[in-house]
Amino acid sequence: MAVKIEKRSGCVIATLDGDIDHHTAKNIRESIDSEVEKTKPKILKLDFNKVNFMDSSGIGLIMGRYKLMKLLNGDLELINVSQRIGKIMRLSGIYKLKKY
Amino acid sequence: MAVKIEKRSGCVIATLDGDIDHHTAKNIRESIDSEVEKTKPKILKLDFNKVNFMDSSGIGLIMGRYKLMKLLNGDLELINVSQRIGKIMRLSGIYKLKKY
Amino acid sequence: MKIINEMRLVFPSKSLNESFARTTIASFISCLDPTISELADIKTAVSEAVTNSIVHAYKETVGSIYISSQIYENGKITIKIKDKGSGIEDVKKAMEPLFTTGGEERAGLGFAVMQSFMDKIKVISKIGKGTTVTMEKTIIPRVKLNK
Amino acid sequence: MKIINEMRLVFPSKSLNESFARTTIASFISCLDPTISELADIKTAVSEAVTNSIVHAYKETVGSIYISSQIYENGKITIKIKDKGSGIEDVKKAMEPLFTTGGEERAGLGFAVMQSFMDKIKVISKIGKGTTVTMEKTIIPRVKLNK
Ligand SMILES: Nc1ncnc2c1ncn2[C@@H]1O[C@H](COP(=O)(O)OP(=O)(O)O)[C@@H](O)[C@H]1O
Ligand SMILES: Nc1ncnc2c1ncn2[C@@H]1O[C@H](COP(=O)(O)OP(=O)(O)O)[C@@H](O)[C@H]1O
Repeated sequence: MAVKIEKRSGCVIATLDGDIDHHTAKNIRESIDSEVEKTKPKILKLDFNKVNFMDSSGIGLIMGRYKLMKLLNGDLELINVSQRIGKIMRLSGIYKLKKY
Repeated sequence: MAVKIEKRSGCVIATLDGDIDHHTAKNIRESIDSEVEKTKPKILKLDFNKVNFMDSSGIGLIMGRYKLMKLLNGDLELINVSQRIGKIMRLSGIYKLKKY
Repeated sequence: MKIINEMRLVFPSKSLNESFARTTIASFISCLDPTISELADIKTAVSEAVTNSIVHAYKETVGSIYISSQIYENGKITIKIKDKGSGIEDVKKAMEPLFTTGGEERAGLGFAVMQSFMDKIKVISKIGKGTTVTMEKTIIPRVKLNK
Repeated sequence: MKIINEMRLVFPSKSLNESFARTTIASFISCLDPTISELADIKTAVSEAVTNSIVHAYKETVGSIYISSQIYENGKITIKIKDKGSGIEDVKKAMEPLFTTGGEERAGLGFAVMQSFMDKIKVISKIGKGTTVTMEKTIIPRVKLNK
């Protein structure tokens, strides 16, 4: 699992690559949070384009980042969610937090 | 594992695809031999281009086809042998049977 | 119904084995030629159960996780994931969506995923003894199964 | 030397498990980030030992095959493959290249491959009791191993 962090005009974009599970979530979380706490962006975008696998640890990861962004009066956006990963996203009710 | 058999002017070409082990060798052997015994080609070509894995069951498969082609006064040719599979070919001494 | 293949696997409750466990199950059931979506469902359910043993059952320690699986002639797959960890006090409550004792970063959705992605799930647990999760899913075999 | 991960696997001696066994070992050692060639060596050696248990040890029957593996801190991998089958009368002779009791389609190169592709191999066998093959290979870890 790798995570690439980019900054772009008030945005932080985290591109996730590989499997998201409890083992890999820790690293991803730390990389994202350290950047977000430093930059305090308006929007945090999580890019799932290269994610092959995600279990409910990934949902925990998203919920945690959602709360963090609310604290900072910012927004969270999920982009490039594949059908395969969409299934667990829908089950989690995460789409009800806001429209994506 | 799949094997595709083609005939071309005195030649039988068997394109192997996937893993060659004791489990898959039986099928490959049967497909090749039934064609060779019917066609009695001058040359049997085994194409390893799409072979990801091969253990010594593959060497047994090659030796067996070599003997069969000798019986028919024909020749065996191995084509597109990758470096990875080349290692077990070299260890087997199969290259000493003839120059490839 | 006849069992056509089976396996048993034991490994320590280290988080790097979450991917090892689901990859092994994926390889084991590959003879049924599952669809990408069937495969993803089963890998996810296994990942949830194994993660629970690592995160909750053996919270501060490392213990053994036991997986066994059978494939039946009709395409039924059974998977049992067992630990000898803390056990669950109230299984019914634990299985409610969003319930978690795992803190901030756990979604409380592990059991919900297992229930929704598999055909059947049974949980047996005893405080101080451990937990066994048994799951079942039937895949319509798309290839002839021989031997 | 400290063990950083280990596993045990049991499955029946059916030929479709030849690929299951080598895929599982490949997944288990992936945390060491082996090169393609190191991975191919280990998969091939495992395939040879497992095939021998299927073809020779449990010739006319189906029995259990037991694999256990350890990964050490320094990148050493040990793999043990055990059967309770026929056993080998003369291990030294069996290990000679080209020796086979398996007829036409066996090359008699299984042990030669294990010896050449792994750093060490030890074979213990008893007629009527079974055979244990223990192999070892050290991979220079290319990633930091944590947990
Ligand atoms: N193997 C287990 N051993 C002990 N407790 C468990 C186990 N599996 C689940 N639990 C308990 O059930 C709760 C709900 O589990 P789950 O639905 O998977 O969500 P999560 O893992 O996100 O907490 C856990 O928080 C934990 O209290
Ligand atoms: N697990 C085993 N149980 C019984 N006999 C075995 C076992 N492994 C190897 N042998 C014996 O050793 C011989 C040589 O094995 P090997 O070098 O792997 O070549 P092959 O499998 O092609 O015969 C086999 O033909 C068989 O007689």
